[in-house]
Amino acid sequence: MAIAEATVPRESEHTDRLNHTWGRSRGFLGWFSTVHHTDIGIRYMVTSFVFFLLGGVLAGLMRLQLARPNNGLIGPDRYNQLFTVHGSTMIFLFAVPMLFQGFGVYVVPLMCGARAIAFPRLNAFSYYIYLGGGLLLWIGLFLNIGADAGWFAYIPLSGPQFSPGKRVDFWAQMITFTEVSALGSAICLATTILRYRAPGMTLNRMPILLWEKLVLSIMVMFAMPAVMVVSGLLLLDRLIGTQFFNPAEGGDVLLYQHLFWFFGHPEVYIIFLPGAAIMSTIIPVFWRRHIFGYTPIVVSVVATGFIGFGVWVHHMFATGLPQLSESFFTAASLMIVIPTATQFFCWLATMWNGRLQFRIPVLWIFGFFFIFLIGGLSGVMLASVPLDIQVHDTYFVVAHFHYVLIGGALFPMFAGLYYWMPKMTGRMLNETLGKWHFWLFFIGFNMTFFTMHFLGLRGMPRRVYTYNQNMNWGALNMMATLGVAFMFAGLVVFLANFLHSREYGPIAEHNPWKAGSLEWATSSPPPPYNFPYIPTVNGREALWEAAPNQPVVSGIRDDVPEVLVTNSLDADPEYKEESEGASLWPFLTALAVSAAFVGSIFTAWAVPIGAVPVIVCLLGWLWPRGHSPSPRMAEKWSQ
Amino acid sequence: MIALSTTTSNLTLAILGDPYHAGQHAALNPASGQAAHIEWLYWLLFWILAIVFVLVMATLTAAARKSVTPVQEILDISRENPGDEGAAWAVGTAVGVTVVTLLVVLVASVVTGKRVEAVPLNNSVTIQVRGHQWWWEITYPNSEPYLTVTTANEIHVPVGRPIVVLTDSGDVIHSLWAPNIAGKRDLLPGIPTSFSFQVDKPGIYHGQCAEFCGLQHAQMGFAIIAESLDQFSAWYRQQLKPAAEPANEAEARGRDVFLTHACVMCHTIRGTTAGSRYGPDLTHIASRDMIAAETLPNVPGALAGWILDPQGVKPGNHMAPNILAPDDLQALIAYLQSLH
Amino acid sequence: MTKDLEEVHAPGKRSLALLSILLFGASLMAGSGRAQDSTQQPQTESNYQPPTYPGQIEKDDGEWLRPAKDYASTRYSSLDQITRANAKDLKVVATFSTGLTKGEEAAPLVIGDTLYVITPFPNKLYALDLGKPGFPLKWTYDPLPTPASQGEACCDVVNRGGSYYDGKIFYNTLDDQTVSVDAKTGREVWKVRVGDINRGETLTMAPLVVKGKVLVGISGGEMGVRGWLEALDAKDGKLIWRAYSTGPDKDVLIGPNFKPFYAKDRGQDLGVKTWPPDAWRIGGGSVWGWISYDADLNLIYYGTSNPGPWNAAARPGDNKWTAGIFARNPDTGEAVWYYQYSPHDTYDYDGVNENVLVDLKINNQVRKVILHPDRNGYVYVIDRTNGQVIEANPFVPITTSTGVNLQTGQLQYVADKATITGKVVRDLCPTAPGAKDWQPSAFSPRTGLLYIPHNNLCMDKEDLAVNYIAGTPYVGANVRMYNAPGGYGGAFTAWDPITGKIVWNDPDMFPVWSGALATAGDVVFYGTMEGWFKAVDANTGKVLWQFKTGSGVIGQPVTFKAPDGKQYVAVLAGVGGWSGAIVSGALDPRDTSAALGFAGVMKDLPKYTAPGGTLYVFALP
Amino acid sequence: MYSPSRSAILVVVATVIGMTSSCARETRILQPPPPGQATLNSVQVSGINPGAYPLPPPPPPNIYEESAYSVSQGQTLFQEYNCSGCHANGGGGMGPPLMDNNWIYGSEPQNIFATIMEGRPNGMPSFRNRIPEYQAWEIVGYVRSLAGLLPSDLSAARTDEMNVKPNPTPSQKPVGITGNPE
Repeated sequence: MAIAEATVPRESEHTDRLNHTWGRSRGFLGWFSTVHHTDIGIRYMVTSFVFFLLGGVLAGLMRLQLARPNNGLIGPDRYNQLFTVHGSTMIFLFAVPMLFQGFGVYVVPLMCGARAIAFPRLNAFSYYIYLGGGLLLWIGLFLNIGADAGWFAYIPLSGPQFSPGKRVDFWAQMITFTEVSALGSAICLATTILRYRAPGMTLNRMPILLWEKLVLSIMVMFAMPAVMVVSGLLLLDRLIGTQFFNPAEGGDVLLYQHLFWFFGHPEVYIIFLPGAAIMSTIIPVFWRRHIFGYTPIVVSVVATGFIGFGVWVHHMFATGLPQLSESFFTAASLMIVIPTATQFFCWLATMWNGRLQFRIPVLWIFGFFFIFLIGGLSGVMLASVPLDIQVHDTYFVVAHFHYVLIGGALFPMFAGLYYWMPKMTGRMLNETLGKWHFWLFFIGFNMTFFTMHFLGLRGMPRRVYTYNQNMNWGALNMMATLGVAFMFAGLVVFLANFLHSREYGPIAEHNPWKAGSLEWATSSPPPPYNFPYIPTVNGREALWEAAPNQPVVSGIRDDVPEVLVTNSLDADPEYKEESEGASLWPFLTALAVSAAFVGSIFTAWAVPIGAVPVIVCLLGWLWPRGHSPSPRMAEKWSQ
Repeated sequence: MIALSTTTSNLTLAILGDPYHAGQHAALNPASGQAAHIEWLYWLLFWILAIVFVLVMATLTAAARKSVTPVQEILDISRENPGDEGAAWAVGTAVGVTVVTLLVVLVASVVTGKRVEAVPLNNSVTIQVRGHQWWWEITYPNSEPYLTVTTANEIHVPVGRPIVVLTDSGDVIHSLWAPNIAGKRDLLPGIPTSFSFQVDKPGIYHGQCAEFCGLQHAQMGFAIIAESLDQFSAWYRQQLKPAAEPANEAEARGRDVFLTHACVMCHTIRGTTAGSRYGPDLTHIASRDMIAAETLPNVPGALAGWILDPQGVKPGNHMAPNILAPDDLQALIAYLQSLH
Repeated sequence: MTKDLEEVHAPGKRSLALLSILLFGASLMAGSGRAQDSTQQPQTESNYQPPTYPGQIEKDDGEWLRPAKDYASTRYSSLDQITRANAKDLKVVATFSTGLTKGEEAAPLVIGDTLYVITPFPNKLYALDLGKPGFPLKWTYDPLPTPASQGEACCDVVNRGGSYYDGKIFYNTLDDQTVSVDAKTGREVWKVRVGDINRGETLTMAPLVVKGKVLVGISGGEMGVRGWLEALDAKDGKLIWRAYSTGPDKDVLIGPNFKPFYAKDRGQDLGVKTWPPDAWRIGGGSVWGWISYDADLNLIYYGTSNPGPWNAAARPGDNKWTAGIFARNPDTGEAVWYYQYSPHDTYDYDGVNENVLVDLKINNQVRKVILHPDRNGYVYVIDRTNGQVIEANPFVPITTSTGVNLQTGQLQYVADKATITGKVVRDLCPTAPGAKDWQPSAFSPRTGLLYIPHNNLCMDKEDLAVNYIAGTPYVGANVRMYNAPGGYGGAFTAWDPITGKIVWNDPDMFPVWSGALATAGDVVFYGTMEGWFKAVDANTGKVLWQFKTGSGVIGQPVTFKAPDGKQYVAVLAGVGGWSGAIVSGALDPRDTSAALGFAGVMKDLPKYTAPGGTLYVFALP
Repeated sequence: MYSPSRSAILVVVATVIGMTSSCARETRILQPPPPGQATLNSVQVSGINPGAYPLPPPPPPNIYEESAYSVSQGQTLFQEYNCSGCHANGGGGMGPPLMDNNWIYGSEPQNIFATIMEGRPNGMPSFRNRIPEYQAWEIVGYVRSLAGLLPSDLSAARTDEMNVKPNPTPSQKPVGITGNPE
């Protein structure tokens, strides 16, 4: 049977009105006032990708410095800023914004078959706040105010006595920015997933990607407050001399680590789960069958969300905690392997019984399996206390988490980019260049990071700006540095491919991969209203299981931006509500908030004074406006 | 298993063009029971995980080859999914096997943990290590206070005797790590902890700070010098003595230089009026192999370079550059070299 | 008088003492429960009956030859013209300004018709003619000490007075010189340098002349000195013997005759073995306090100061022979017995306070004892023949120790009050200046009471990494002090040495930093840091008369009979010293660690007094 | 539609704004320049100017008091070299307080440098040859920050030691012998 074609928009007065209703105004202001999730989503992706490249440049510089023993290229002061900003950028400015927010904000409403994301203005606000945080950190770096206490900025090194100046304050405030942003997005996504799903998309028909985004959003809501608290307390200690972390006055240096890793470890899964989500989405498409083990996978994802909060102490084994608690956290850390393994097996089973059609994303899927597996297995080693205290804080760990994060997030990200780029740009990417991109990056990556396992076992600690000749680390380091060249070459190829195809690539059909989820049920790129008619769903892969004349929802007004709100369990239509339209207020509010945050680094007065414009902006944002009344209940469905 | 594993590790490293040689500073080259237990655990896990990796990769390749279809236009989706029952069994079994494997790992890990901590503490030697930016203050506390020894960066231990290490930090968090001897232990300000080990093979084992601690984290090294009980006692007795009196003209002048320049503001030489603890205790500096936290050899040339331009060698460290007349410098070095 | 004092005095002394104890208990309920069971409370005594004094008091010719009046250091004068009845009529008869703004801690000396005033740095000696009205100035002697020495004195540049012997006045200058001045002419007889300011050594104590030997002790326990006491020949200042407080036995003059009462003080070279290698060379144990002399036993008694540095982690061990008391033979200097009040002293408790030699009937048996109110909070009653501790009772609230074990003589420290490097340990009572610092107490044989001017403070202390740089302080601690429960900073207390209880207690908002004077008229004199010079009833503590001097009183009051046969009372006013440094040194109390932690609790002192040294002489009209 | 050039503009603008605010505060002078001849007599210690026309005080040569790192180094050295032994944490003790506005020998950096290097007659030791010049300048910076003579963002809000000072120390105007309030 053919993939449902029912809802592809056709030019009509209806679509004209929708265009007029949902379309954004052009020009500079229009750019700042749009709140549409496809725009915001793409902005997240582009911005975070730029940060990814910048962070990569820093990594390259570090590798150059480490290529030879006693290398004098970069001094310790600069080097400390390099790896701190590199780590912070990759975690806070790239991984989460790209995979959780970027893909989430762009894809989720489309997959739900919704016309908009929930709370679109909050969503836009989150983006600008995130941008503000990123600029703060990077302008800081250029002004020699680059954070230099490591991406987890352990106290007391990051405290007022041992980190003079404003460097750490910039870092801590950047945390505040990005966490505010992530929380905002989490609320938007969770609400969208729970209330905006197309009729018929009951919970057990929900695409796994939506499940993962839902779990993610909830994890974000629990994890981020911890790190906001810890960066807040750090700022208070540094700026107004509170004693939270002063060991002399009874403050506790380990409290900081507990709080930080209570966020820090879930963060790892917040970065990995979107990767898994992309896997579960793409594998069925290219193996031309339904995913195997929908339920086990969903259960695993939820389990990961819970267990992820119970393992943070394995980052602190070397602090000398009681053996019993160490064993407990070893057990927990091992337990979290099970759900991940389950997903692996389900994917393998899907492949085993599928019919593979080899396209570029498949390469990245294989790369993901290879690399993430190695990272996961070395992670099992790190869960074991005796091994951990040997390799903790060495290049073995550096190798491990690059295998996990690049394997678990970056490779799926590229798979996802190659997969959704046609939807976003309306053009296909070049497959030959794609292959070059993959192989250069894959080989370079393993050259660089596999050798680091050996360096770690041979006693090379992380965060050293140089090392002595007689340690025999030279050859391995040189090899690692060479690998970086390959990775850069790969990225250059990708950029060329992207920029070229964006203009001259072959036009993409609305559903080039014949995929099953709803984002493919509209044109590429989607119109500002996403769907001329809200689709309905009768299976997990909506388009694969759509009836020949799959009904659509009618009665949604096209003269006001209306969205259909369905209930959380069965996605039965409950009522229609008017979505917030384009507005400049989110941008202005973000500006005001950023000003207050940045100002507070220099004087406590910035908080009360800075609060005034924030309040003004919020008033402008929330000021009630007249709405054209619309019937609360959805009308009958038209066949 | 160990033998086999070592050969393979040699292999892997040979491939990497960096042959594993004896005495290499490495976690997999243990010189103590503790490190040996951990090495055993490492190889156990290494092989288990290697097998897992091979199995998964094999399945993946097989699945890919089995399922690949050269057809150009994209296939449609069939409603029924053949072979899912078998898959269900396979996945179920695989998960089961995973759980069992993890249990094995957990047990092995906990057992090893116990073995690592089970150091007999009778007639042990207690050593207090206090971390500073960026050097190690080493004290051998004693119930008889006049038998207390204080030194820096080079930890002498008797072979075959249990060593109890008390850790503490004077400023930020450091981490004490000599991979051949034992796992690392963080030195936390305000939170004293302790751990123990026992060195079996005599030798000099390099160690390094493993927790980022600021500008000179990279060159905050130390050495564990394991020697026979006699050698150790001899060293200990020597360390108890106050500094040697100058034996000749130059050394006497060197001491005057020391006591009338910035040296006296930071360093202790017992037996003289120099009693500052901001820097390492130099009472027996000549008895150490290295200086500047195991960064430079303890030879006149390096010593001179270090005294004149420490910031050139280790930017940001707390040793101040000194402007000394050449003959003053010569005398000072002569004096320092005489402090055995 | 000011409002605050009214309030402090209002509830009446005994009840207030009780009240303070209750308050303290309450505060401990609020505070850590552990501190509670380990807190020592002074007892009070309701109806006290003065016993008859079994001992002998040196015959009194109305002069004042040495700081403590007599060798037994009683500070008791048998002059009795000023009585409880007429004390209220006391009037100023003469004043004399020293023109200095530093702490005036010295006791004026009176020999014949001359009154001698010894000032803080620059340590001038003034002779006033008691024969003429207004006591005009006879002559001035200026030893010209080097100004640099001011930088080596830990706690203001004070001088605690001199001694008269054989027609000469002997006293010390801050820059380590001992001088002998002809009492008649003011001509310098000899002048010897006994120490080196470049090693942090200074002289602030009042020498005592015993059998033609001038006994001089060094100051600088906060500067890393190695403490000693030495005997100079009164004739020419030649060194006769020097006894160190740390180091090998031969330096400490410990020989075959050394018989300490307690086992913990016996052993070979304990002055070395109770220290880390060579730490004893800079280990403090200075001798800046008082010396007493018992002619019958031919023994001198003196205390040694705190071990250095304050950071105890730098000096594990008992740190012999610091913070204890030595009994020595004045002829040879050899030690006869020693007792350590505060082994491994972590709170700067010293041991230098006065040793009042009295005979007491204890368990129906008269014993030759030493009354010693120590900085660690206990009044020790020690058998001065052999060094046995007979009693040790707390006279202030104590949290750092739970008492003294009379079998072993060991002070029972509280484990969780032990100080730690890099950690603030809270609620340490008494403080570094102690329950009672240098300010000497007086004993009246008529009432049998010991009159103790003292502090009522607690502190938080953090030990710091410490560097010995010769000539600079060697302390290594952050301290902040605050008033102990009761809310007042100090008190003047009458103490029954036999029952070991407080008879009456006269609180003051500041530490009572002046010496005490007891007279046969049953009138007791002392001064407050606010500047009130008081005469109180020896039995009840009732204030009979008080006079507001120009500055806080931290000096030692004396009484004497002038050629005109009248009884006079003289005292030097002039705030300063450790407690008064905030005024004399114009310190900034926003830093509560200023003046080794004293500034914080004294932050109000500048509101009550200004510096300026003046001698006041009072008499009945 | 989306235009990356815009965010590029944002970056540039913000960077320019940032650049205009000098960041000497963040520079960390690890390798000290060779010791200059400290021009000790270049600032007067007396407040009287014959002819009644005071010379303008020379510019402070103290690059170290523009850098938060150097001020914090000065703070460490102030402890380690026992300055705190006499001057406590600025409140004074054996030595005069440094956090108040009373400067006996002048508040100019050169005055304080001279005080450290040459000592003062009434008890201040001379640290010449003992303290390297650049460290003395760092201490000068810290001492001046104690009295609020430096921008507050140069000095740490607290140390990792006992909290003995109200934070932040209120800034003060010096009326020392050199008299001219800054």
